[in-house]
Amino acid sequence: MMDVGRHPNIELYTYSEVTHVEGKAGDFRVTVRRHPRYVDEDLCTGCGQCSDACPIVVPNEFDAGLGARRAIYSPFSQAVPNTFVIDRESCLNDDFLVCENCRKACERDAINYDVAPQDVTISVGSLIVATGIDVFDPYTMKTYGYSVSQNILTGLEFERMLNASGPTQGHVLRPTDRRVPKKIAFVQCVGVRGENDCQYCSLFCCMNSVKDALLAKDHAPEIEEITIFYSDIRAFGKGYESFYNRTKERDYIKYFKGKPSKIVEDPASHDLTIYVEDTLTGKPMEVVSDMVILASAGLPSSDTLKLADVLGIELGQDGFFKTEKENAQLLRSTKEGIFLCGCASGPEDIPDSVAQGSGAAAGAEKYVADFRLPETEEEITPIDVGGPPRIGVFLCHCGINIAGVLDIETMEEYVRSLPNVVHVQNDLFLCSDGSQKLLQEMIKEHRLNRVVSAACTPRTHEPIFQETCARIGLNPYLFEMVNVRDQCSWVHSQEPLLATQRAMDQIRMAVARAQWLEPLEQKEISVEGSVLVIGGGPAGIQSALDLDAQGFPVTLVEKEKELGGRLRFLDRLLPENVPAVDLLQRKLAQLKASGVRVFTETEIKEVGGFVGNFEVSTTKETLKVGSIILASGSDVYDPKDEYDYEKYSNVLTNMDLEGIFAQTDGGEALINGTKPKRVAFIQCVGSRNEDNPHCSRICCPTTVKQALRFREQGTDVAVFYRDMRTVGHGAEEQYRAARGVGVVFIRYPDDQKPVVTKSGKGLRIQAFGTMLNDTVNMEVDAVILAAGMVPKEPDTNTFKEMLKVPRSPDGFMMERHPKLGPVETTTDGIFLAGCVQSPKSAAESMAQASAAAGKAASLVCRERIKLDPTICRVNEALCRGCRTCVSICDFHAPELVETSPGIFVARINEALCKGCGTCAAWCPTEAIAAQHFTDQQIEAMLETMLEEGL
Amino acid sequence: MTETETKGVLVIGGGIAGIQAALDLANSRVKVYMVEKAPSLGGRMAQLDKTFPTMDCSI
Amino acid sequence: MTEKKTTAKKKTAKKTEKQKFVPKIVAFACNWCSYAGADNAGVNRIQYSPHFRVIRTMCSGRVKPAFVLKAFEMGADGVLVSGCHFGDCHYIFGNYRAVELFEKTKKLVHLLGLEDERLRLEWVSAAEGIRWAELINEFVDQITRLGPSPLSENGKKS
Amino acid sequence: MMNIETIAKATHVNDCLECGKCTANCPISRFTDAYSPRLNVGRFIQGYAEELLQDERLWDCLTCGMCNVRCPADVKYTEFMKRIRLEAFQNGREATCSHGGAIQSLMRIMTSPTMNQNRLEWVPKEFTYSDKGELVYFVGCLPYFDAFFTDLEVNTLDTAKSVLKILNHLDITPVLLKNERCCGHDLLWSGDLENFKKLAKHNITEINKSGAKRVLFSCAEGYRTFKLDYPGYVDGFDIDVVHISEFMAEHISSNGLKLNRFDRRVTYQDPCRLGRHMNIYDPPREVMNSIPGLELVEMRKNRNTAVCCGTSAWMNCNLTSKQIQAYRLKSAKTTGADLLVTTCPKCYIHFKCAQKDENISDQIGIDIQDLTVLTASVL
Repeated sequence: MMDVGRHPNIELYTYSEVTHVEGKAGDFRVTVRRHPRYVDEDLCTGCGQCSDACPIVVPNEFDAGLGARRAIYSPFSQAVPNTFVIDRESCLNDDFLVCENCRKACERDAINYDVAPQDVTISVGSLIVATGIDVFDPYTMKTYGYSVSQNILTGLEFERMLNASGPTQGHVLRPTDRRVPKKIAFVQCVGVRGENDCQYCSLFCCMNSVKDALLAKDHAPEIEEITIFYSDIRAFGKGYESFYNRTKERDYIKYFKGKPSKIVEDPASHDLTIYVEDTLTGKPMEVVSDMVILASAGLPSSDTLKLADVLGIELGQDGFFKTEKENAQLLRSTKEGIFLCGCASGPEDIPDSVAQGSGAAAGAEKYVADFRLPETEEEITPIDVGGPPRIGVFLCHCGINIAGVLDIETMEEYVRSLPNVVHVQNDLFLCSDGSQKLLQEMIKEHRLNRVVSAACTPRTHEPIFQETCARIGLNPYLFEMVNVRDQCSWVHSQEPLLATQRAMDQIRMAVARAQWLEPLEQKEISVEGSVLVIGGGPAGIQSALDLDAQGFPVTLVEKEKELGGRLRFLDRLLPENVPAVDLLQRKLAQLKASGVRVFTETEIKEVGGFVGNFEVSTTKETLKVGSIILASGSDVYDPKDEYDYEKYSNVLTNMDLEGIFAQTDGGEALINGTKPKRVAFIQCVGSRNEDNPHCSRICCPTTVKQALRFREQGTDVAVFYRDMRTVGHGAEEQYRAARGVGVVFIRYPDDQKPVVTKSGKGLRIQAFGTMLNDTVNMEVDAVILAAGMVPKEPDTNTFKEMLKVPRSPDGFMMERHPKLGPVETTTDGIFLAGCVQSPKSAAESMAQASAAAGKAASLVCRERIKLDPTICRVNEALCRGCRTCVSICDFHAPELVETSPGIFVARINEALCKGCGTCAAWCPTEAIAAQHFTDQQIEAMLETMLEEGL
Repeated sequence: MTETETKGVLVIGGGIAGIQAALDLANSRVKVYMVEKAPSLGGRMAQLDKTFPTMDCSI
Repeated sequence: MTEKKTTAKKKTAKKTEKQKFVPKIVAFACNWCSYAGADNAGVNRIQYSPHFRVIRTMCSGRVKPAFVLKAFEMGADGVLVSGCHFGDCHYIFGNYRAVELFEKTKKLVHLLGLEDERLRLEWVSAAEGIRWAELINEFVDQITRLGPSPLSENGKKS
Repeated sequence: MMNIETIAKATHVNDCLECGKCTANCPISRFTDAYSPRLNVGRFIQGYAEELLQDERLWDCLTCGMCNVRCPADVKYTEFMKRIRLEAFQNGREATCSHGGAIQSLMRIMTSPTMNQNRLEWVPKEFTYSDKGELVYFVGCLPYFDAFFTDLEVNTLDTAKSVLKILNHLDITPVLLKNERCCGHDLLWSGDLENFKKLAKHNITEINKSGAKRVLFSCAEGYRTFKLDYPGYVDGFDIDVVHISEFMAEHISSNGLKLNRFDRRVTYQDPCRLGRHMNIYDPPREVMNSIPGLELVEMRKNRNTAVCCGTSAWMNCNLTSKQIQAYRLKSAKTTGADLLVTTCPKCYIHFKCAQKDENISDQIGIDIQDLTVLTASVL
């Protein structure tokens, strides 16, 4: 978030909206209306004195109304920008009343009440819509009593309650009596999956409740029981099922299948009674709970309709923006040049939203590829920093934020007495432009070769100071920052003397460290401008096409004779039933027309090098590329003798059936030469079991799609399932449609798999059905096994070794971060696309492939990349070649090289090292230095801290 | 290069998806304009306490 | 504030400190989570004990036994190592490495006869300002109750 | 200011013939051309003593004593190094400490008079020991090494357990000191005399409290330090000091201690402190030779020409150290033995560390065991 605020290429218009758009793809003109904040962004330091002075208290939207804020406020503590804003709806100052408390409180005169909205016109090549999601307000739902009882919260409200910086500081408290509840109930699917509600599924609520159940107990161990009332637990994403399983092991969490009919509050005790059917006995029952959390649905963002009008794009039936259907492109709107990502086109979970953001960026980039900003750099003569340390220390008041608590004068006097300190100065706002210039002058005047500032946190301001130093040629790594605000004056304001003492100690430690700081040079490495895509399935093809559209040289390598991957064997694609073969033909045609070099029947032999400079030898030729996208796909689980799959020809998998459907050419599907009268599907074959605990995500939607197809030809269908996880755009609607046309859904318990036996020509299926709470027997002509996806072997392992990318516990390739880095890997420059990372539908694979393409593009669009110099370095004379560093580094940065015969020493690849310093901690002989966090620097702090006492 | 010659991308919405899109574009040396109706970036995700399965903090 | 006032104030502070034991605590905080968590406590103005000093490292995996032992050698009464929660590490498994190093350090500290409570490894995320504050308060209390380290005034390098 | 004359007198450096035999035999000089004992002596006696104090290579010397053995002029180079380092340390110079100085910290921490260690938790229940008695078994650093070198899987406490097993087997209940300190060997050899003396005094007090008249060592360094350096630097130490190899050899020859069969071919590493420093070459060999089936084969360089294990006092460990270790392990392997026995935990640790290099494991891979562990296994 902070990165956006600081990025030189991003212009940020917060508190603003798009009011008009004209033009076409490649040449849009957009009008943005900027609503006034009434607080000058350049002057405001986010100190909050204005807010303290404001007399108005209103509910805080950020805390879902559970907390309060003032009329002048910052929405939350890490807000970007951290400029405050006046909510003029609540503010007292208007034509009649004059309060002006905030204006008087502001030391920097940042507040001005007379600012009018401002229109800005910008010229863009493409647009990305990422308008997110709103939460359904259950206020109108009489049955659930949300409007009556304070002890009923929405999921989002509860989420704020759990947050340490939220309204209750993370304490779980029952709103009516502020006591920790003993029993909590979660009710799923509120406002969705119903005839009167939204028909879609909000996707994220199940896991959100599962997570919150776990968190609630962590926050309040007194909680005795948490019940989750659900219809289907949709733990579909990567790692979700095992997370869900872990919560099932907690004895205080109870999962209860059933949707409450109503929730009633006892007026005296404020306890809540939940009326629900006990589906085991078929009898109505009442569950009493102290608090109820409604997993409230996600709705299209409130401005969707208006924005659709302004942008000229269509909405789907569900009220979200409509995606481009013909090519199953989840990221494209119905108008060229306008892209969709995140929840704009329907509810998504976080990793998919993140991936879609990257994917939409890749698509949008095509229209502006000729307008890339130049990589400029000024030449600055470096200041000579040789000789003994000459340290300058700058103390910031931060208005009264620091100076109001700490005794700056005493500090200044004290700092003067520290060794090698040649200049000390204090300043009202050290970060202001004027003060930064002054700092530069002082560096020159006093020939400072080390600079220490005592101000706010280095996490936000170190880069600013470093840049100020660098601008006049002082190596930025000779700057050191002491956090005397966020970690001192703000948190010890009740004890100013002790706070001052602590500040002085921390400054002394920083000065001691500064003596050992070394100038570090940012190394640059060149970047090959080309990309290799491994795997020619839908994901690989999409990545290649996206990169080609932006003008990057791409090579696509496929092991098989033909391109297309699993797309070749599919019938129709979710969500819009596009024939797979049509899509593949179009994609292949695009590929042919593009500049992508395609090698089929080609395998990767060896991969060497690192980010920007990979050398890949294939069975055809050796390539030098800047980035690699791995899209090698997955396998379908082979049931072997499970359900006698290998024995009987009328036991099929979803994939087998796809093949049959694909060949019917619109006609009737025949199994063993005859049209089946009745078929049964068995879900979760090879998934969600002990051997393979993950959910394969695509099988439920596939089964529903195929069931509908059977119904079209009059075949009866029964589906034996555990939880129907119809995930993806339109899938839930199809599920409802399937029920509507008479598909029978029979839920079987997790631990009682159906049994299939031969019965004449057909098959007999026996299962325990939870609906009737009894054994169900059924004669069918064919059984279709919803076989899940498994990692492709041995390919996945081969690539793991070759690319040095780890595998997740589920066996698929591991992403950089399960939420925030779904397409990146631990190795810079290597990205994942499609099912190699986890099971996905073709459309989802292609969306993720675009994301991978976007990531690769932002790497190879640069000629050179700078390497962070705060990494580890080996002193080879001290290295014993013991391999300790090699074995502990997860980034494979150190490797042993033979410097002379039989002598191996470690060398750290600067492009791979992330600078964590773990290897330096493990090295037995001090051969590795963690630059900028060296042993001397850390020990100097320790010594000075403890030698002089506290 | 003057302003009129540059063409950027407009990102509407400063939640996690929009932020990701904007950063990727900006890192690809593309000019990005980000429009957010609220006073701060962050969207829904900023409101979440932690995210499963890793229980990372959301901000 | 005048020169005289400040000196006077400082003296009173020292006097009160002399009356009771004030522990010397070193807190190593990783840059991405714990240090950020401490910042978060600040942003939310959560008040907590000032009787500790922070050293920032990029990762908790950087904190080697030598740093901790050095601290105790130099007279620290308590040492806190803090990093990201599992799965949350900026460097994927750095905090797992921190645990391995910490286990080693812990055994050594135990052999030396220091109370096990003087050395702690804790996870604090960037959002857990409250947790950071509570942790510091709790640790300061714990060390205050234990009293000065048996090594505090001795064993220093000459 | 250092007293050049006193040092010269005590170490005979003025007698140097500049022949260079020392350098020719020095294991450090063999693997790095930047180090020469002769040159260091030369610098000292020809007016560059101050410069020598500043030299980082000063801390490279293993003080293994190979040069002393070879010197035709009886220059005591090892003693010379020790004294020079005391001076250098006084001047604020220090070695590069391995493991970030963690072990040095442990040693200095142990100078604390108020500490109360938990150092006897390793003792297995079946063994007996006492806090008062005739004989003290000085366990030394073994519990600390055991905790610190977990990744090397050296399990140094096996040595301590073996000693206890041997003693109990001989119906001896030794004294184990609850608050025994580091012997100070490493601090002394890295120049920290003040803390060395503190440790020595603590140990003497603890031993005196136990009423013991004899101290037994399973390590070569503690043995040397107690036998030579305690009397030399600290007053009031008058206790019999014995090494476990001497002790066992004595029991085998005079008390009829019988050991079981052990059918392996072994070779033996003479630790510098036990061999060249203390002239104990035969007792360990006597113990091994008394084990039926055991075939002892000597490395080409053995007894007073044995090559050092490559690192001393946890300082300046580097590529050269590793090369020395690899060299020595190769020698051990070429004897055809499949077990290398030593009588110093540090030799054991250093060799194990060198063996982490997988690239040359075919040349240096050999089992290593402490003599006490071997003996205890055949009781």
